[in-house]
Amino acid sequence: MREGAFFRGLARENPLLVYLLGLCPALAVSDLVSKALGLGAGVILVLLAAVAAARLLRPVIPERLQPLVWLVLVAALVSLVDLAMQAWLPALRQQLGVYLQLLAVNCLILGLVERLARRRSLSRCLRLAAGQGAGFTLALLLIALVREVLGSGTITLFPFGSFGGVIRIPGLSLHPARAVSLAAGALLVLGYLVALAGRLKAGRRRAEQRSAG
Amino acid sequence: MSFVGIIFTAVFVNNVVLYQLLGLCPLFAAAGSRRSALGLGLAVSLVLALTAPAVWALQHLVLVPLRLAYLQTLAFVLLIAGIFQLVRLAGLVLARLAPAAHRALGVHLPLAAVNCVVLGSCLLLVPGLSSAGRSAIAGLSAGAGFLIASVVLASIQARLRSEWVPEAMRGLPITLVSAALMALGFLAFDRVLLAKLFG
Amino acid sequence: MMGSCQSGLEAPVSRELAGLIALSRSEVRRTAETPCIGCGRCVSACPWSLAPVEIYKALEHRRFAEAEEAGLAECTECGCCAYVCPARIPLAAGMRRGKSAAARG
Amino acid sequence: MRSGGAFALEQFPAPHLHEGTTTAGMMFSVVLCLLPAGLWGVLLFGPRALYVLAVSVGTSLLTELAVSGLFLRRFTLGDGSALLTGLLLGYSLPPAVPLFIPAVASFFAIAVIKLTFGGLGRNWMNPALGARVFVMFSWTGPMTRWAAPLAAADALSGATPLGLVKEALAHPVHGVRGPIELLLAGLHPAGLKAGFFPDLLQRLGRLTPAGYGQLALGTMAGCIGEGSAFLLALGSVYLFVKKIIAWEIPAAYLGSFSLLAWAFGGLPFGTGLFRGDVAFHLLSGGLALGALYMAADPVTSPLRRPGRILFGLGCGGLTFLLRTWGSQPEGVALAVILMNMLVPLLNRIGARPAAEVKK
Repeated sequence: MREGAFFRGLARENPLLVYLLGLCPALAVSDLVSKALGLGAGVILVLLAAVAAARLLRPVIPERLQPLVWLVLVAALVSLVDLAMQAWLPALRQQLGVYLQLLAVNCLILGLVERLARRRSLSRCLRLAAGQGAGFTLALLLIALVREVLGSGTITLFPFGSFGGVIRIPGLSLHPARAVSLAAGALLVLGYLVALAGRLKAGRRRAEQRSAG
Repeated sequence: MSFVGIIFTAVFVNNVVLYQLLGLCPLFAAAGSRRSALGLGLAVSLVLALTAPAVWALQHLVLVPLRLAYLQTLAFVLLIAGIFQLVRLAGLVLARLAPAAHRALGVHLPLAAVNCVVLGSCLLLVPGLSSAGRSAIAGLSAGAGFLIASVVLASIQARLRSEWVPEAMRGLPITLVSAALMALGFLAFDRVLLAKLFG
Repeated sequence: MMGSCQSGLEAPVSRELAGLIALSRSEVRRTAETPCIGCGRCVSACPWSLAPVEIYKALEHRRFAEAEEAGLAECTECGCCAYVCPARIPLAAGMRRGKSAAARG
Repeated sequence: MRSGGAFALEQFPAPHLHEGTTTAGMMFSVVLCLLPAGLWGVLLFGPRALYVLAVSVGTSLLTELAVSGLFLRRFTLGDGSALLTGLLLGYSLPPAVPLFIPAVASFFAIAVIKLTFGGLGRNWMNPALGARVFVMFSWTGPMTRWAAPLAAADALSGATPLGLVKEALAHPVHGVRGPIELLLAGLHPAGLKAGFFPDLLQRLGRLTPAGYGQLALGTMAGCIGEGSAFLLALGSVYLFVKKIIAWEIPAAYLGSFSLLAWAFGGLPFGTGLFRGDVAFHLLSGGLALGALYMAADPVTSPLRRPGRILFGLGCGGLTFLLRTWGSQPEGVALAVILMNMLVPLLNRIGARPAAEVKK
């Protein structure tokens, strides 16, 4: 049963936990849920645009030059997203800071653009890319939720009409475990999530072997 | 800020790995052995020492005067890619001249994943510095900080390989937890300590 | 300290047998083996200044290169380390098993 | 085991005798040596301190039981290490701390720092110290509110001796020649409760030179078990005699720290080089508990003598650095966990030279 390309990106081949790609910006940005969502959206946007452009440009560009061209392509797209965010969401852009620009060298995006550019059907590429992007955002959201709830006792989203944007958790927000929202907490949370993902994957593989065997 | 202040900040207070959380992909890839961790650390320090002043010059002499600051990301990426090629060529030359040095250093030069820490450090360091010389020192110190974290983590990883670590934690998870505990220790180096020590 | 233990009374007695020791149950009271806490007593007890704990741990995880490097070849299985080890780890026996396992590779 | 004739002999590998020590025995004797300092702390700070200790020890035993049982499927309460970690952690907490802090700290110490690595002997960081740093950075406010010992009312005294020194370093008070004068000036006038025990302390205090008596007996604001350096030192003598703690680490640690405190301690007070008040620094804060019991923890310290001496020197230097210029008055916990990271490297120093036979 071949899961749809989109869903494969979400769980089974969840980029962040299983392949640990694009780990660099994820951790530093995962102390607030709004920042995680912002970066996740950025990754999905850049990924879709880059894969589409690469898929179309591929026949035109000589083989040897392709890595360099993809690098420039992704960097240009990241700058575009950066400018757009500075225009419409300045507060979020300010919070993300350098880590949004770092998407230009993100292993996940560059790796995917390289891999997907060779695929034949454009729509399948886009669905795979969207799946991987959504998987990345989901995993990042998971880390951000754990870190922000424990580390600052709140869930910051985007202000919308009367809703101020910050959900305060009654008990925890008075005495949150601030260390969890520091760098140490990020590495710890990711460590346990990777262990969990590894155990789930091993469990699923054992289940498949048993059913296949 | 004095030179020593810059060095102390870049190595301990704003440690590239344990404070900025940059360069985690190459770090965990090289945590396998102390030798590869040392090689990676030296390679990153060398590359950073070269790119930081170049990036500073590009920023302050080209982008800002011509009001092209919005091209910063693109410009930096291209510059770093260029320097990368230079360093790789130097690596090939080094291979012929001093194979031993190359083996310790060279194996990591083409590592594309390194540019996370290179671009990240440049973007974080450059705005705060006032001269190309200071950027070179800051770049080198950021690389040294990476080297320290990388070698210490690799030595811990080497010890854990001979211990009965629980099944689910073996490999990357236990390295991540160890890095987390190291980051906890590095909290000792904070802004107050920096201010009191170096003014 | 270094004598090998016999499983029954029919073991033949040969000319170069140096001595026969019969220990009472209380003298040989075995306590359960607990994890090593790195106290370093075995390191100071070893007459060849080896680090029995490092060799044993390397052997336990089948890291024969590290065990060799830590000095497996020089260990004469004198048992001083196992005698002082508070965690009651059978270090000397581990070395013996390790040497044959290392030989087999 | 083949059945061998009239009666089968069980076969065991050589050597067949043993010195008789066990890890559990060592752990429980350390706990025993720690008890006097703990009792003293409870006497000084009242039942509040007892609750903190109870929660700290209780949670660590519970966590060890649960996590070790569920995830590692082993019963490991018997080795006494969870009890020791809980006790050490309780000693390093202020008496007026809200009770959820020792609970979270103990859980973090046992579940994250120790059992995630596989249990006793496999963690590379001292669980009690790592948890204390985690808790200090998470709840800095409650962790730096100090209760005055035996205070008439439940008054919160200003600061610990080290806190007073840190205050003095920030904005120097002219005319103060050393930390002890600061201490006497800063000593809270609230006075002690009436009763036999406080009067005894008064008389004991007067026997020793001004101020040092209070410091050695720990009748100052501070953490539960760290107060009386005298009782901690007394307890540790037994451990050195029985070789449960290696003497190299405390010797190098306290030695290097005293040297630095003596050499550079006087500078902030303007009394020039080599005027530092060593006794004050040695007797105050967590140095006694940290150097004798925490740094010397065999699991997280080097195997060989050269490694241990370097470990102690490192701890001494870092403690002095953090106490003088750090953001918090106490630097022992951070200093030791920073050195814990280097233990695998330190273990490579003094590794076996080729077949050198011990004389």
